[in-house]
Amino acid sequence: MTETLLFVGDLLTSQYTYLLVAILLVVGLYIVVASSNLVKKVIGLNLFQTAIFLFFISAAYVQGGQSPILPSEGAGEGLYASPLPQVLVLTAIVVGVALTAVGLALIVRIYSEYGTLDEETLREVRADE
Amino acid sequence: MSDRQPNGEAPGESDRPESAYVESQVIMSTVRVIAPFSLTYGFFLLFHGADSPGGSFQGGAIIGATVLMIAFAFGIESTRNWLRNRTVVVLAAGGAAMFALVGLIPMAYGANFLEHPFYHEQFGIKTKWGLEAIEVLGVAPIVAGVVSGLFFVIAAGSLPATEEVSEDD
Amino acid sequence: MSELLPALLIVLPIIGATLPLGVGLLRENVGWSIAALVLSVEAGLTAWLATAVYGGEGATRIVHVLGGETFGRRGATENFVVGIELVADAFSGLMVLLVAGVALGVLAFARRGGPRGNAFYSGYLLLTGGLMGLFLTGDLFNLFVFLEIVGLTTYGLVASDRDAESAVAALKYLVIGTTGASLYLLGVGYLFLRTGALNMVDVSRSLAGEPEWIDGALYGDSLVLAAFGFIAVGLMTKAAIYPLHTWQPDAYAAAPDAVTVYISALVSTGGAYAFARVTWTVFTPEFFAVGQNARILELVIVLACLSVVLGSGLAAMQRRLKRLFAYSSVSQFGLIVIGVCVAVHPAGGTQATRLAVYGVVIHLLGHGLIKGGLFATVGALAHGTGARRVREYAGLAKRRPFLSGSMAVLGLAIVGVPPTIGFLGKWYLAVGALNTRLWPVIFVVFASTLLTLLYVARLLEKLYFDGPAEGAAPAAEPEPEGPGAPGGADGAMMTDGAGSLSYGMIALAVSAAVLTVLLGFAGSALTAAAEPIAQAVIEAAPEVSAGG
Amino acid sequence: MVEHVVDSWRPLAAVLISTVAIALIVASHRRPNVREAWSVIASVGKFAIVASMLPGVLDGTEYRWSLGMVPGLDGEFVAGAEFALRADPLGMLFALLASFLWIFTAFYSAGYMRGLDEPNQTRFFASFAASLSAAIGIAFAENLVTIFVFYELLSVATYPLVAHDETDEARAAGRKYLAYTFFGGGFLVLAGTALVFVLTDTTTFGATAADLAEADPALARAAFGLLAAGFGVKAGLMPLHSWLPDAMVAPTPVSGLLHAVAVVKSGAFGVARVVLEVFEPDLVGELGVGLALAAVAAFTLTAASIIALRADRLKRRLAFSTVSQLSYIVLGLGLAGPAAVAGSGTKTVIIGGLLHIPAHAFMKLTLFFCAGFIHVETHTDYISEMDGIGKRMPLTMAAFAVAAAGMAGIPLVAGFVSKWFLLIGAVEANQAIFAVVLLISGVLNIAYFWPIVYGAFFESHDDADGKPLVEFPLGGRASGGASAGEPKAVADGGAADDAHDDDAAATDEHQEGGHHDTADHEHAGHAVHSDDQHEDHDHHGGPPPGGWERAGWTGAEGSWLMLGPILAIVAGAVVLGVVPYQAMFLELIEVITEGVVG
Repeated sequence: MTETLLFVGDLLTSQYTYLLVAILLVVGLYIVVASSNLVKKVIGLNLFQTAIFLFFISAAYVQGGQSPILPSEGAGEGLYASPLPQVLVLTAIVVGVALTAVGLALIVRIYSEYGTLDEETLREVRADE
Repeated sequence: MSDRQPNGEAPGESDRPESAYVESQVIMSTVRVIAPFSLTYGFFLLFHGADSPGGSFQGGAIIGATVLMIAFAFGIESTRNWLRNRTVVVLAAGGAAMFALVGLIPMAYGANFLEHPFYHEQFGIKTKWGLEAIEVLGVAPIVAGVVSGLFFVIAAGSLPATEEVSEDD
Repeated sequence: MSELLPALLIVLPIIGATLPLGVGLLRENVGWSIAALVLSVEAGLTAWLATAVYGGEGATRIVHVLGGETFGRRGATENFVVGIELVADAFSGLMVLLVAGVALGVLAFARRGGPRGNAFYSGYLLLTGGLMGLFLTGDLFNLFVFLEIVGLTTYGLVASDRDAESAVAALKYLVIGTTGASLYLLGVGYLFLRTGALNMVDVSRSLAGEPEWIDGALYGDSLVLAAFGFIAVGLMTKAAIYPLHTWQPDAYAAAPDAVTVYISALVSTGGAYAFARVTWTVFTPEFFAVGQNARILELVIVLACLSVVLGSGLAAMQRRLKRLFAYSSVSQFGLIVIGVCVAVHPAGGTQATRLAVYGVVIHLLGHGLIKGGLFATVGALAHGTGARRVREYAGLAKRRPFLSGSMAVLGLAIVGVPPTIGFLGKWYLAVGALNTRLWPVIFVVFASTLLTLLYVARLLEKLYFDGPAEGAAPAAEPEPEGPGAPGGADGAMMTDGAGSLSYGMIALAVSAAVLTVLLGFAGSALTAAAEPIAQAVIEAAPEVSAGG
Repeated sequence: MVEHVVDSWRPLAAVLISTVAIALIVASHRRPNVREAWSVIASVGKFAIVASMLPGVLDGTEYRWSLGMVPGLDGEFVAGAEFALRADPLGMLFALLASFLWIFTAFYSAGYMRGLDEPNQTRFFASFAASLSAAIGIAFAENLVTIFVFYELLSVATYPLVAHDETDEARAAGRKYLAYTFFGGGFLVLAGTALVFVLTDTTTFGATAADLAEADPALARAAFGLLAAGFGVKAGLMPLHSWLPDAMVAPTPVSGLLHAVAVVKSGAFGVARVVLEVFEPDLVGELGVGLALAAVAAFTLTAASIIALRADRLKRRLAFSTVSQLSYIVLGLGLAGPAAVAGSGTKTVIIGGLLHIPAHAFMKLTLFFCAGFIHVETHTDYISEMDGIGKRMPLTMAAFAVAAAGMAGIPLVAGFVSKWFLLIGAVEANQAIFAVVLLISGVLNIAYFWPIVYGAFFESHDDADGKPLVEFPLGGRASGGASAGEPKAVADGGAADDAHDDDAAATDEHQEGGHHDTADHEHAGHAVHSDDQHEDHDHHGGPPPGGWERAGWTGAEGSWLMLGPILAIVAGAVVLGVVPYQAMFLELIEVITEGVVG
């Protein structure tokens, strides 16, 4: 019983970001699944992706590390946060932006054709066509 | 930069009756003030990406955002007339072509793709400039072009769907 | 010189993608010719790469490190790669050939039938570049980026014709596809957290506990287990395995015919290839031999078996052809995933692994070819006679003998009638499964012949033995439900569809059928090509070349 | 006799000659005469090639062709199995039979097709040629994988023939045919082949028995069960036989050559390969599966004969007779196991089983051709309408009588010789029970053939005595008011078919008159007594009002294009019965049994 307490304590004190990641993941996925409004689905998708970015960034955190940029002169010394996850997140953000853009473009096309953003009414409109 | 009347009264050459798009004075005046500064900030981020936080993606995004800001303030149509579809496409396509070009030149000489140290040995150009070329000529135009291009397409989306530019990410 | 090829194969289409947009400003409808030019050069490069890979005895592994030596393997960093490594080995060599061939073939189809416009062809070239990258990359995160590029351009292409039906399908595909890819990214994040490396070969060496800062193999580590779970779910969404397949029928049915041919042959194949590559090269059979890990594998096998059975069942119930073959893809990819899992299952010996690897490689290649050919035939028939539903196929054989003939040959190939490549794939999967003595899986693999027969026989009977008298003559007037019908896509196609059957379409369909039968006899060549992969999986020593 | 293998292209030529003919047939679809000529030339050519290999095979040389002989290919079709054809004695037996009988069938089907001017004749002849090339491929296959390749191709090639008429009934029969054959081939045989390959790493005939003996007996039995059941589907073993009677909806040349000779014999031939060369009799006896196979065959034997008694439609009765006669072959092969265990009688039992392949082929083909000829000339399909037909078609009915006698095992016709060996072999292998079963089935054969022959010659249409087994429902209750003697064939207006009470199969109603209505498919619960679907097409069966007019014995009864093959084949049956040794087949079978039992 004690080491679970320790684990939870440690989780809440130093690894709270991973907890936040888990929450954001679930919330994002829930929005994607549960919301019937198409735009909200895309928002949920964004939330889901942001959780993953947070996961990578919290993995890159180094206690007391500077930002991983070489000063123009002299070799950078001292501790610095690991650059690789940050670069990955940068690319992942670009991907996320692109996905959101395409999703919204499709939603605009759907709206201009069917006049609704709600999934249920959309299904009815398409069903009886 | 745009010599037209600020309230978006585009001259009659656009065939559709121009919806009198009048943005409130506050927004138009603030945008008129902020726009130049945000544009220069974008370029600052772009050029100083090598040794301070920032870089081509953020710089390009801010430049694109500035264009969007102007469009919100002065009407999408007028901004579209000012920023021809041609320039948006050239920005996006040209950026991608430049990125690939910079990457391919070393390959022409047998080195690997995007091998910047090669420039140093071959032409004496410091590897830094290879990176800068990628940043300034490649990624930033792509991002700026795509952000503003896509905005105009989506804005036009509510009208009969015109040519949809799938962004080159 | 040949190690530059992998990078060139990816960059060329991406540059090509910018040309239609650029040139498009000057002249209209120049997209097709640019695409044809770029893709023929691409096919040349692919052939050169294939000879480089399969030229010597046994496949040589061509490695290209992006960014040159500064990012390559160096003694200082435990021989780990810092940058992205593009790898053309026995497995990706074959798949790249498939991509180049299908890309050119679909162009022949799209000449008359497909969507026009420069944006379409720039998306088409971008998709080809993304697929090349997907098959050639040796880096887990890079695989995610290429998965997303392929996904993005596929959403764009699915929605590329002018009606809202395809926009809804594309959006559905986007939401499900992105969730899948993000889960895969999460899995890669877990692996990166635990092993500190992203290159597939380095991750598998770290998992095996090779570097000294990792004490003992990490196969029992909970992070690694979670990573496999996320990666498996993510990639099964991309390969449309049963519970996660719902996007595929809508996307295939709503997309224009040329796009359906392309994505049915390659995009899901990419997902399944990625699953096979990660399971074999990164997790290797050792991972599944430890403790309860085989249970995860059995869960994946159960899903795949469900996918085979229900895919065929759903396919047999469909009335529209494109949905029918979309569900058939779900079932066939179930078979492939079964093969992947059987190859690494602890119950099977080296013989099971070797045969299952052959089965997966050949069925991936064969299914891509057959399914592309089937959709080309369906598209050609739709353009020629306007028939898109099974009942409208009554008595078509007499009016379109060549297309019906190729439909028959390809249908029988997917069932697994012998002299075709479909039979080869199914034979090796079946014998591989038999070696593991997992009887329920064996039953499903053998029963898949009958299950596939359910919908193929129905089609053949309609084509050949159902007189046109009863079937509504579909040719002249569009479907009775009026143009705005849910078959909106067909409605749009219908008007310009009837009569615009080009020789390119017939040539594509017939050549796919002929190639399927010819490859049926090339069994030994295919297994020789797949032998190095099997060897690598058996020795669980990834084919790392000692040098940089 | 020394057995050495010669590499030669002839086996491949034998298979491919009719594939080439397909292209020519399709090319000349506008000129029927040329098209029929191609079929005949292909059949004669195929027989010539096969016969050219016969002398070599008789004195031990075997002609082998493999994919490896094609320059550039290394022959390995699938890991561990070559795509190879080998003309060994067993293969020669089946190939010789199929190609020889195809010659007559080519003529006969030309006459049949023109007699009824059927639609889609080009597709008919093309798929006919395709199924023959697949049959010869099965005969010459050298390993289980190659035989599976051709086994599947045979299913695919014969499907268009079954569904030829494009009526609902034909489509249903086609669907059933595909389901059964693909279940048998695609599922069972493939599973059996894969299991044998896993157990022994090779599938070549003759090379697998040693390893199978060491393999775990449960898996070996499973492999035998899968293969025997897989091939048993096409050999019409009882639980899997019901596609055969339904396939009778196909044109008669198809029912004749394919469903009496090529397709069903390929199933029996497959069982022979499995018993004699994959498992070899000693292992079959050891595993005890031989007895099981023989038991299934014995059951099929009797049950099919009993069902045949009740079938009123001639082709349906012949179909059930085929199901039962095929089980003679499977019985003979099954008994090889117990005989090997008992140490005596293996050779005679195998000779009996294998000889019945050609014997039954000749006889059954005659019977089917007679049925087809009657249908073409007088459009009668029902036995109750065939009383007194001997006057109208004397030669045909004479041939029918001779062949029927042979089927029952009466001496001087082929059937007797093979049944003789089977009886002796069964007793020698001290399995006397099976000899008794054979005798009973001989009696049953007479029971269902003699009424036809007797009715044809010794009765005229109006005073023919009733046929109790066919007309009265089992359980003896006479159906409402129909007096026993007077058959219902009213010439003019059609009697409305009364409501079929569902428990008993009521007297078969004959819809007369010109109106075309497909009989309602009466789905009687018990499949065994399913009533005949009387397909009335658009012309009525039965004799013309004044009874059959007399046609002399000189062959004025119909076109010689059909009568010729009938007489030739029945002559062959008699020759096979009178001088079996000179007629090649028995000599060939001796060579086979030498090779197997040694």
